[in-house]
Amino acid sequence: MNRTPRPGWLDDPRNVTRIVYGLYAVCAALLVAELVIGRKAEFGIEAWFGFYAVLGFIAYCGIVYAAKALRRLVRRPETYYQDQDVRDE
Amino acid sequence: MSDVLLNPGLVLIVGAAGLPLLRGRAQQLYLLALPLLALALLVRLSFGERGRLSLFGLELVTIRLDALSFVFALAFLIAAVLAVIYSWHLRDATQHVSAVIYAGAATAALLAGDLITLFVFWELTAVASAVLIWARRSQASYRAGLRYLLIQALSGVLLLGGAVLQHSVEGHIRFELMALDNPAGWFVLLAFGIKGAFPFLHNWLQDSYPEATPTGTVWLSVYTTKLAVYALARGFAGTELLVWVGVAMTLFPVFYAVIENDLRRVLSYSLNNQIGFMIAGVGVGTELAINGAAAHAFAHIIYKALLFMAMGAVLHRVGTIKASELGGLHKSMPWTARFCIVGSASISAVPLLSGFVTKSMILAAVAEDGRWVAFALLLIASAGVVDHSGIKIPFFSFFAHDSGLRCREAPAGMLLAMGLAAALCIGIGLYPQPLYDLLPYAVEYVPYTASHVITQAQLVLFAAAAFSFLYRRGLYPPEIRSVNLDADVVYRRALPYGWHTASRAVERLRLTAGPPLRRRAASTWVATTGPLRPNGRLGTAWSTHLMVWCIVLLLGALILLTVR
Amino acid sequence: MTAQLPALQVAIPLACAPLCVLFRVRFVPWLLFVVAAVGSLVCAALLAGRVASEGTVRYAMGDWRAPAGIEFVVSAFNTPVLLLVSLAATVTAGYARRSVAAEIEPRRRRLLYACLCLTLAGLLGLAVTGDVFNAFVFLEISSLATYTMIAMGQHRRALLAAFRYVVIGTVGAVFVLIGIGLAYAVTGTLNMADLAERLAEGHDNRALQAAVVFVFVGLAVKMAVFPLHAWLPGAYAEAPSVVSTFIAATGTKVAVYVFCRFAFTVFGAALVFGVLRIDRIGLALAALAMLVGSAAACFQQDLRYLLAWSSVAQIGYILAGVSLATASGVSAAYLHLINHAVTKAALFAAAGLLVMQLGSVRLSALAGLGRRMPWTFAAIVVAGLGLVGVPPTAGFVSKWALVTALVERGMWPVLVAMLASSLLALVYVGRIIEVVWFREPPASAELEPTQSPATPASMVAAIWFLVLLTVYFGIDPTFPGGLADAAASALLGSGGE
Amino acid sequence: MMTFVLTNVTLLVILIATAIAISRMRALYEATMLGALFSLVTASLFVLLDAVDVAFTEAAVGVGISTVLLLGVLALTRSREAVTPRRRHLPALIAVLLAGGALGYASQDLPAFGAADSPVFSHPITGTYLHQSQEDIGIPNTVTAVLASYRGLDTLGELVVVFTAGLAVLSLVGPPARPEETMPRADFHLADYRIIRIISGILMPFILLFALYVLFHGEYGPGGGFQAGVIFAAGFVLYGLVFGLDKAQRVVPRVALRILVSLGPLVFIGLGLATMLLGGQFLDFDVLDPNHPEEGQHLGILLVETAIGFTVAAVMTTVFFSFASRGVSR
Repeated sequence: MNRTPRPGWLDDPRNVTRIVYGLYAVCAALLVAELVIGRKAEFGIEAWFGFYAVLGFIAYCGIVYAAKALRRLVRRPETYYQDQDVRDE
Repeated sequence: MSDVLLNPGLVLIVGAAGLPLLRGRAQQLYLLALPLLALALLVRLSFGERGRLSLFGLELVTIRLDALSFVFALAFLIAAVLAVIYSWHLRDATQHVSAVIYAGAATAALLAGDLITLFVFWELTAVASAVLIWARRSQASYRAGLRYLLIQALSGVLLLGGAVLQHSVEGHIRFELMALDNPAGWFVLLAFGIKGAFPFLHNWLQDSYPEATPTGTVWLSVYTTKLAVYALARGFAGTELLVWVGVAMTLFPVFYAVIENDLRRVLSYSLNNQIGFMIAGVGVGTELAINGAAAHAFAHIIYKALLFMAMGAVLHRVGTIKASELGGLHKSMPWTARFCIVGSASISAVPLLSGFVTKSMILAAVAEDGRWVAFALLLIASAGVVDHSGIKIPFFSFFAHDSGLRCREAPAGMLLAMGLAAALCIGIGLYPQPLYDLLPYAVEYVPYTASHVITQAQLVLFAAAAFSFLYRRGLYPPEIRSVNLDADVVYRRALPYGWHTASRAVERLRLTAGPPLRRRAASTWVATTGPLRPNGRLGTAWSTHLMVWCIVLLLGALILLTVR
Repeated sequence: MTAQLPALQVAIPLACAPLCVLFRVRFVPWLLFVVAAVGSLVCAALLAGRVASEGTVRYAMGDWRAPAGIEFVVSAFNTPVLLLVSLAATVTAGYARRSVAAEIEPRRRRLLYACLCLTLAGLLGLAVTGDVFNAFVFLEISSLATYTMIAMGQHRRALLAAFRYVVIGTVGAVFVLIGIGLAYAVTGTLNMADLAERLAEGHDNRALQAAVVFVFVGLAVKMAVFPLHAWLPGAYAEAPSVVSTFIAATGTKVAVYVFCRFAFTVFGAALVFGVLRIDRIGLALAALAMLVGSAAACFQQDLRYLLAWSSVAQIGYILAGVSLATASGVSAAYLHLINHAVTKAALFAAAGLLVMQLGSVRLSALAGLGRRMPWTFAAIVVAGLGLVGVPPTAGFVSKWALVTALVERGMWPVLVAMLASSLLALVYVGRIIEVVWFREPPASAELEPTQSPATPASMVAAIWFLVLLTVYFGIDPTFPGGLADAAASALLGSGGE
Repeated sequence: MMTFVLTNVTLLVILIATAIAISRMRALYEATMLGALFSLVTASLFVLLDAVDVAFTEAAVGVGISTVLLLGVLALTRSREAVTPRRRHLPALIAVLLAGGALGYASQDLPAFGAADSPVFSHPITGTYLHQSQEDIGIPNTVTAVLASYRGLDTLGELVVVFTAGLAVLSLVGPPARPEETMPRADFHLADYRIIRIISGILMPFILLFALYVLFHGEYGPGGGFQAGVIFAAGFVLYGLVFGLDKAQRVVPRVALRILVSLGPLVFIGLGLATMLLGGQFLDFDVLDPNHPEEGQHLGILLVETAIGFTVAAVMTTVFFSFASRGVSR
């Protein structure tokens, strides 16, 4: 994927930054490729330029934020079920 | 009669009996030989029905081999070989025996041509796999295993009920496409739904898989749910309901996976979500969709096993699998990390890997069928897959901040199994045609079009970019030790809690009227089961007085009730 | 000589009993029991062959033609019982040598063997006789001998259990006798075939109806039908291992057969199930027995008590099949009777072996022993799965037959009770498995095997013979299924034989 | 007719009164004695019903030997019953009413007492037993004919029941103690009374002779093996009571008792097997004397009665000795 796990090399934060910027560059390249090569689409909205890119980004952020909200709802201490289990003994 | 024994599943089940007799190296070799033998038998077996038995006038077809069952059986047995290699280091005959029986039972269930045979092996998978959970020998795993076994047994009972109903309504017990216009179909669908982890029936999966042994989870991840996918594809292909069940299944586990701390539980949620894709495909039910579901199941078995193997290896070496305690392991376990990344990329459907060539078939089938809402929701779920399985699993275990944990690389057997699985992932991704040739229907689908590659790469990489963006801004939810409520809260907490609350309310009501009910509420369980306990009113040795009294009462009751 | 088989069937074990008392040499009483068991097995097998080829065999005692004399009747409905009882005796005989040597003090051994012979003779006589009063006499012989054997258990609790059984069993026997007396007063005859002929009419005779009720209640005690089951857990769990193995396989089962014989071929199904509707009561009690028995088994702390309570539930299954009074129901009951006898005998035999080696079968004492005694516990697990009804054990086959029979008559509540009971069975068998294989052995050294002798091969062989038989009957149920079907059609087909 | 009814009613009233008295009694010695009275009244009722054989058995067993055995047991335990909780009285009463009600309900449809057209009288086997037996077996007492020949298997069964009871006592209480193990006459000092000693000494031969008479006269009048065995046993019990267990054991040693206990069933079954070997059915006495079947029947019945007599006597004596030696041993 986007990083080679070579021990030591990743410990340097600058290298990590480099990887991240590399990732952004590849993303940009893909948008350019879509412009140049073009693609098929089945539904109306899907045909818009950069639909998949935007979907990927937005959906991801949406999921993460939704999950954060969910966490507020469902989070319990790790021992939540344990006392229950003990009592049933 | 004798061709009953040609069943590859039966080879495993019967062969497992020999395991406890062997020790050491001989046991290992025998263990490896069993799935290979079954594989050879499966490949040499021609399509058709055989192994007919007659039981109380019921016609059983114990082996029905056709394209659909063949592709699943092949995947099951390949996975069995991998899992055996993976557990090469293990010296625990109990686990080996139950794992092999489990694999054999699942394979035999695939081949079942009637509901009774299916039920028999359906229950056998449940019992054998429960042992894999118990084999971890902790209190938590014991309780989780018990819950697992109960719900699996319930599934079996429902299936049996469906079989009986079908026999009484339609007069046969063949397992073929079923209709939902009679109760038999609903019973069977519910049975399959439990094993397939439908929403609200799913919780046994996330509850039990993380409690199994490191190797046991690998076995578990392969069989139970995929058996359900197969059964649904066989019995309920094209059922509209399943499309929406599938879509729901792809979506809701995603959120849980983001905030879950136990990485094997993350994988369990991810497993649930992947099953959703397959079930949606089954629900669409076109040739392309069924092909997609089968192909995706095949690929999924391998990369999901690979991911569980990697996490199992970490658990084996480090002793914990909580994301909040891991990190930086790529220095200690470089090969495990690499294989894990291959698996993660596969499940995220990165081009050139197996997920890419199979999942897209399902999406294409959904789109072709004109279901754009489902299509959009599945795309969103795909972005979620990138998060929890594609990034979260490898990132928090092998990278992220260095937790300071240092350990040895995984044992050779584990590495070999992971390597083989990774090679299969890459092989299928690069050269999908052999897999396509195995599928139930002729395949015209071409995965590698420029359009497809670009769109999929955009989806995946922009999702990854979003992750790096959020993570570096500190917006990504941190890993926290916690338990997250799921549907299991209903039976693990809400029901008992509701009971306590309700009884406390009643107590408050009656506080003025009589003695406090609080103690009674607390000891309700004791009170209801008390009479049954060895010293309880019913369970104790009755006095002769009471016994004689019972006889005479029965006599009197009978005279009054019956004689006229 | 083959003409004399029905008499020899009972005479051989009966003659062995007094001989057991006479001889002092150590192994002779055991040898006599072996002779009795094997002899009766041979007789039963030959008789079964004759019945299959020639139909019903009748034997007039003392050459007095019935109804003046007593006759023995061997037909399809009792050959399964004869085979079962004598087979159980033969396996028990193999098992007995070492087990008795370990559990019973030398002075009492020959008495125990004599009582085993007497029980065997009594049960066989009960199965083979065609005369109602003679049936009562054999019932007394088998019951008395059983009480005596139970009292020989290792603990003082055994005395109490035996005493309880004596009291309740005697009341049951008296009820049977009252029923027989009433039937005699109404008809003037004691011969079963003759009775059936004379009872075909006049169903509204109140004395006759009371006779049916008395016989049913009396036999319900011997069958251990809930709520008359209370003698059973103590009796099975406290008796010497040989005894619990033998009577768990045979005692209640023969009582069920006797009930079938009385209901279908003496009083007639039209009276018992048509006019009196004993079937409804039977089904209700059966459903209760299934639920209560299994639920109580879940809470037991002692393996043998657990098994005994499970027997209470299993009797419920059998009674449910009989109470349906259809061919498929009775056939299923017979099948379950055979299968459960084999399974439960295996379990009690295994428990006996554990008692001998460990001194106790409290579940807490068994923790983590699965690895140390794999063969014994593997047998318990396989047979336990048979109790649950997991395929491919015999339990599955007969439960399936029972389910089919219940569905046929539309008895949904009983079906639900049965499925619930099976789930509970899964729980109690699961408890055994969990304790034995997945718990750490207790740390204290005092729970080590008392003198950890080598496991006696004869006992293990007997246990595994029964276990493999369970599995075999599960895979290929043609033999017991054929017997059961023939028995059901013999009972229902001709009405009065 | 009137006197007959009156007698019956009176006896029944006595019977019920005795039963109620027993159920309310806490002192067990007294209850035992009243139990004997109960048996005696029952025996009288049997006589009135013309069932003389049954009456004889009831008198010998119920009044005689079982009372002695109960007393022997009481010597080993406390002689007062623990008090039953009062709340149990009501359920017990309901139970009795239910069972009695069931029987009473059933008796409504039973044939009238002594009716000539009742099924039992009109059934052909009654005729067979009453008339045909004179030709087949040729002994005047049809009860003995039915008992020993027509339904010989039942009698064998009953003998085995007695034998099993003996085994039960042997296994529970243990065999009688050896004479040297018993403490000399700790409780039994009746021999100090000269009158008792001499009278019982004189009585002994007569008791045994009477037992033999009952045994061999069974074919012609009331009596037979069971009654004779009990009378034998009564003789030994009396001897043991008066002269002490050790002396009694010198008369009938333990080994002899053990052999005699098993001898009866063995002879009976052996006789059945012998008839089989001679070509007949099991217990078919005709074949014992092929030329004269009735002679064969006589012989068979005699052997059977003797076997019964010996075993019953031996079992009863063993039971008494076992209980009694529990009291005096150690």
